[in-house]
Amino acid sequence: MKVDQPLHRALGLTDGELGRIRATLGRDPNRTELAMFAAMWSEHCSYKSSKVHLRTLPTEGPQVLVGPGQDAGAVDIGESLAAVFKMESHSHPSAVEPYQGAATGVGGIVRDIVSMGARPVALLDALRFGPLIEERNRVLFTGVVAGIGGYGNCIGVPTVGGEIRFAEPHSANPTVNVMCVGVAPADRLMTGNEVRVGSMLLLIGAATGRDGIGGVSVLASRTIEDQAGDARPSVQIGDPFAGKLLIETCLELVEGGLLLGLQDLGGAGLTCAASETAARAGLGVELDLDAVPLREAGLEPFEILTSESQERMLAVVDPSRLDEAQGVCEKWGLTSAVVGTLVDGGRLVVRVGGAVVADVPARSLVDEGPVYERRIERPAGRHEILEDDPTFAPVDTDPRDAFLAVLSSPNVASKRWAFEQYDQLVQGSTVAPPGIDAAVIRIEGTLRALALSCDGNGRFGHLDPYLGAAHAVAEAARNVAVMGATPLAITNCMNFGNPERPAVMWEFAESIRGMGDACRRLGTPVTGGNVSFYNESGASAIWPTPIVGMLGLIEDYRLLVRPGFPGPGFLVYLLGETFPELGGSEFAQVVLRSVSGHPPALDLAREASLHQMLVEAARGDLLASAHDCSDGGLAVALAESAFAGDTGFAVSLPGDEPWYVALFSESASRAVVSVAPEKAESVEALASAHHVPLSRLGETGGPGMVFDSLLETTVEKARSAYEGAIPKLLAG
Amino acid sequence: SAHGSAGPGMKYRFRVVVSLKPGLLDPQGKAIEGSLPAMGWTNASNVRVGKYVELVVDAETEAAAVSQVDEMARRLLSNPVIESYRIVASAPDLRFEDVP
Amino acid sequence: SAHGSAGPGMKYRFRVVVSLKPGLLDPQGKAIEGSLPAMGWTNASNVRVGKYVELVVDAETEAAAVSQVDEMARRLLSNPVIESYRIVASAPDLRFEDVP
Amino acid sequence: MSAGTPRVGVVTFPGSLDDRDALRAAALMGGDGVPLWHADRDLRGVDAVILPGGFSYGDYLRTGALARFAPIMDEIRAFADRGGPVVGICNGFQILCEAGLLPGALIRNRQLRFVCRFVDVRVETSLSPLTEGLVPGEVLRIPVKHGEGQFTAPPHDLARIEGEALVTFRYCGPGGELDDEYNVNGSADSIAGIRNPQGNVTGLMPHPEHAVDPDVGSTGGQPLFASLLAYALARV
Ligand SMILES: Nc1ncnc2c1ncn2[C@@H]1O[C@H](COP(=O)(O)OP(=O)(O)O)[C@@H](O)[C@H]1O
Ligand SMILES: [Mg+2]
Repeated sequence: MKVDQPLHRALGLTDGELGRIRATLGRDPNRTELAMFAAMWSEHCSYKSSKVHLRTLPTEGPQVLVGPGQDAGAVDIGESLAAVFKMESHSHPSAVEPYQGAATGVGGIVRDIVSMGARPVALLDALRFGPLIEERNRVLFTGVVAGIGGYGNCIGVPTVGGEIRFAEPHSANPTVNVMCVGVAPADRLMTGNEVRVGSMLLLIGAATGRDGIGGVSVLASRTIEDQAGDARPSVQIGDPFAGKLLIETCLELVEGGLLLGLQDLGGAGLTCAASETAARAGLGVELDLDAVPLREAGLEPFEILTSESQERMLAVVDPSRLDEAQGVCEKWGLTSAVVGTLVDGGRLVVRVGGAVVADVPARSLVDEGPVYERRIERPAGRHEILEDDPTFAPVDTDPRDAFLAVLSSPNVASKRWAFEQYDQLVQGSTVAPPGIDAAVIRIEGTLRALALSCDGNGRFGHLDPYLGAAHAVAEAARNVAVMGATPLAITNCMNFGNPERPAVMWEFAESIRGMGDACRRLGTPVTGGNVSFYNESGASAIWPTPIVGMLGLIEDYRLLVRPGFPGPGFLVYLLGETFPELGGSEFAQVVLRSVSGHPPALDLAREASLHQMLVEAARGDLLASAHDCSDGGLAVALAESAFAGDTGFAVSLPGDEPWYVALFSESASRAVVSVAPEKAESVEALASAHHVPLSRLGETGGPGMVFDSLLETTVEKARSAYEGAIPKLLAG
Repeated sequence: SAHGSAGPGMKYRFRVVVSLKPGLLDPQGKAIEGSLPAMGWTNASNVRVGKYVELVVDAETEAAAVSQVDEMARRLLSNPVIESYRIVASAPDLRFEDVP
Repeated sequence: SAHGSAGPGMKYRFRVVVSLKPGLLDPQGKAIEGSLPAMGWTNASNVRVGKYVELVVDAETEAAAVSQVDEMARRLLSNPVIESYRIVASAPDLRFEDVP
Repeated sequence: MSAGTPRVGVVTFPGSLDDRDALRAAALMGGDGVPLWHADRDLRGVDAVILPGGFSYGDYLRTGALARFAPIMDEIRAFADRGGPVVGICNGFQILCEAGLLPGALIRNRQLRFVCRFVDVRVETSLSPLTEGLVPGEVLRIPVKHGEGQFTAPPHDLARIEGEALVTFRYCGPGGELDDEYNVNGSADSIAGIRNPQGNVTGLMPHPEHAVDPDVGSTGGQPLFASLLAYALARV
């Protein structure tokens, strides 16, 4: 950061924004106030560049209990229970310090869930890195995975799913998105609407230090230059042990009915938590910084106010319950201190030694931040990329080589190396652990279960941001539907470059449009999410990376359908149709070395009826296995079902497309199912009732993978390619 | 590599201490400190936990050995973003026991 | 506790080094050693990784402080089954930087 | 509490994670799960004690190093001295070693990575609260999930552990065969669990409490809990 520029600019505020602050206050802000506005009006906290687009997303539905705006969204999952879920990015810190960056990302998203009064029951992580052939990318990948495990494993929340993709544009800027899911009685969700005048603000947990000072405005709203230097002061160390104690403390406080409200301290720290609490209640708040427990002496007021020290929560307590509440904190060995009181009048007044150091309207920080209609411009040269479609390129590769090459491509290959480092089992509810389409978590004391999936397709998004985002929603929904779950709602994380560049803003707007259309048509409203801009270094931005976190519901988890072929003698069907669509496919990249052309088309009506059919088939116990057909196409879907069930197959390819289209086209709205012969008729009837095209491919059984006369290999051989790829790359 | 080709020189023993930069939270130190009173130690404070690495380097001159260990400490043993390191060099073949 | 009642005495700073007993396998040391050649260092060996703890003890005499830290190191900071410890005591208020 | 229902205490330390799971498993297998709190000095009249998995005190400094100083550990030591059955699972195993109730120690996995995986373990002796009813050689499928589960001990201790047949479980292949490829964390002699010479205290890295309910994995933990309940009952 340059020293010669005015303070407000150094803090990331534009001259125009400073003018706004002057107008609001009717005077010049002092340093402390300026820092508070800078933190709250940063892109990270104010969504000033994305707001106008996010508004267009569908957010309503009978299942939605809490939509965007709260710390996390919540949906009704029956039996008067709510599922609370949210996804967040921690890419910038992770690029600087992979282990701690990822670890603190987990800590942060977990506290978002806890602040709704819900017990975290599952974590998922969606990751993007540059190719593993480069050493730095290996360091980032191994560090991030270790960090996610290091925190998640230590707090007793199972990490049950996620996805990992590798692409050059992420070499300089890895993407680290973490999703957390929690469960709470629907009538006990902490939405803070009981907060009233006289309520006390109880700061619980870690002492406040100089952590992430300016982190919000420096780390999240500025592009990271290659030398980590600039960002250093803002890197934080996670303390998962304190995090675990904080979870148990807060849940005991909530269950004991001791709280009126609960807020986590994330971006903009105490300033954000206090002003949001006040603004939501239409009240003001008096903060006393002398009461804030400090980790080190000599913190300035603005540091205490914007510190992002981890493992802290702000509880709103009625004075009559204060002693009880602090007793619970003590039981768990956590410090707690009353740092403020809710008052009439709507102002946020901060005192040190009795003297006022800041006095601003709470709403001005929270709701009156700037909103920008950034310029949008479709980048040039897109026409050429789209027209250069690999679907019609000549292919001279041997089918078997192509098959093994796609299976061992890091994007397709097994991610076991990563998810084996995560505790998938703690809490005893993991019905379906990582490794298949969606993770399934049963709800204690019921037969219900949640199906969870994270999806995003970088190449599709790169070629067509609208389609890319729509496909992400469709695939995520398909991933839960194949297991028999009804897609309920999504959270998301929108990872993009610099929004001040019209081309990036175009990608963002298109992605939001695609996500919105898909969510409307598939009946999965958006209950919350997170936007991460400035993911670029120099001129190179990441591919548009909208990540979708899907939540699906299964009424009876005993009817869950798994992707593995259960044994010999089952009929194998392809649901849906395969079109000549190799644009942006894994095959095109791995075998034809091309990332161009049109991504597969997406007919949302077809997609929706496929999901309905799959869910109905599961309810009727008609399917022996089901697996969605996406990355790597039909060939990979068949292979993964064979691996999961340790059972081979013999199939012949449908249609009269060339073999590489039939095997590797990534046409949407497809699934591979296996069916017991006696149930074949019912399945075929159900398919036609839903107008889902269906073709019989062959039978399960034997140690081989046989695509009629075209290619043949064994489950063992294919499995070693699939399982061995990433460990081999990491061995360097 | 250049280092590799450093013929059969002297053996130099080193100790490197890697610790979190001041100001950064040290969860381990904090947890230890928090549990000391229960064990009857109420008079201990400022507990910080770091890493300690011993190694032997084969080089022609002590200067060469030191500069190599410095590079190793910076690139491999520590993460400069959050940690700082200190090298305790010791004369050829000196036994560690002789160094405080 | 006895220690607690040690009135407002002197502050003594200590460093304790905890390392695996010789002969015991050190997975971290082994891993570091394994990764050295790839980074171009073929002349480093005998890599062992240990722990390093800094703390301040409040006591009336240095002897009292030392004997307390010794007890802490034995009972808490190290696991006698597999580890040994060494105390680096330093005079009152001496800054760590002054100790090698 | 019916006379025939053994009370199985499960201790919650700050940072314990699988305590709820152990309580659930004990109940599912026909016992009474009794929550115990680290700061208490009261075992609430339980017939058996489980130190559960997790990251007590974050596993900072060393796994189990801080937990062993908890007040309830004095009671557990006394309970063990009276011959009461004490079982340490994962972090509980690490705590028992730190407390000196079991020999040896557990260090970082050989691969230096946390590992969560279903593994096969071979029963080595029936002289422990977990294996009384079982036949040595029996193979059980149970998950492990730990970053510091590599069992180690100085040579003479290890010789004694083997000599006195204190090994209760070893990592093995599906057929019970021992091979380095099945040694999930590089433990000495593929040791997955051990007991004390008296045979009433035992610890293991695998998680039997996560292997009792077929809906969420394997059932390899059932015989171990059955054995523990019978063992406890016999001493009520
Ligand atoms: N980072 C990760 N963390 C946990 N599980 C992961 C991760 N990456 C991939 N997985 C798991 O591996 C399996 C395959 O992932 P993916 O290829 O994205 O599946 P799909 O193509 O069906 O969406 C899924 O079960 C997923 O949950
Ligand atoms: Mg996916």
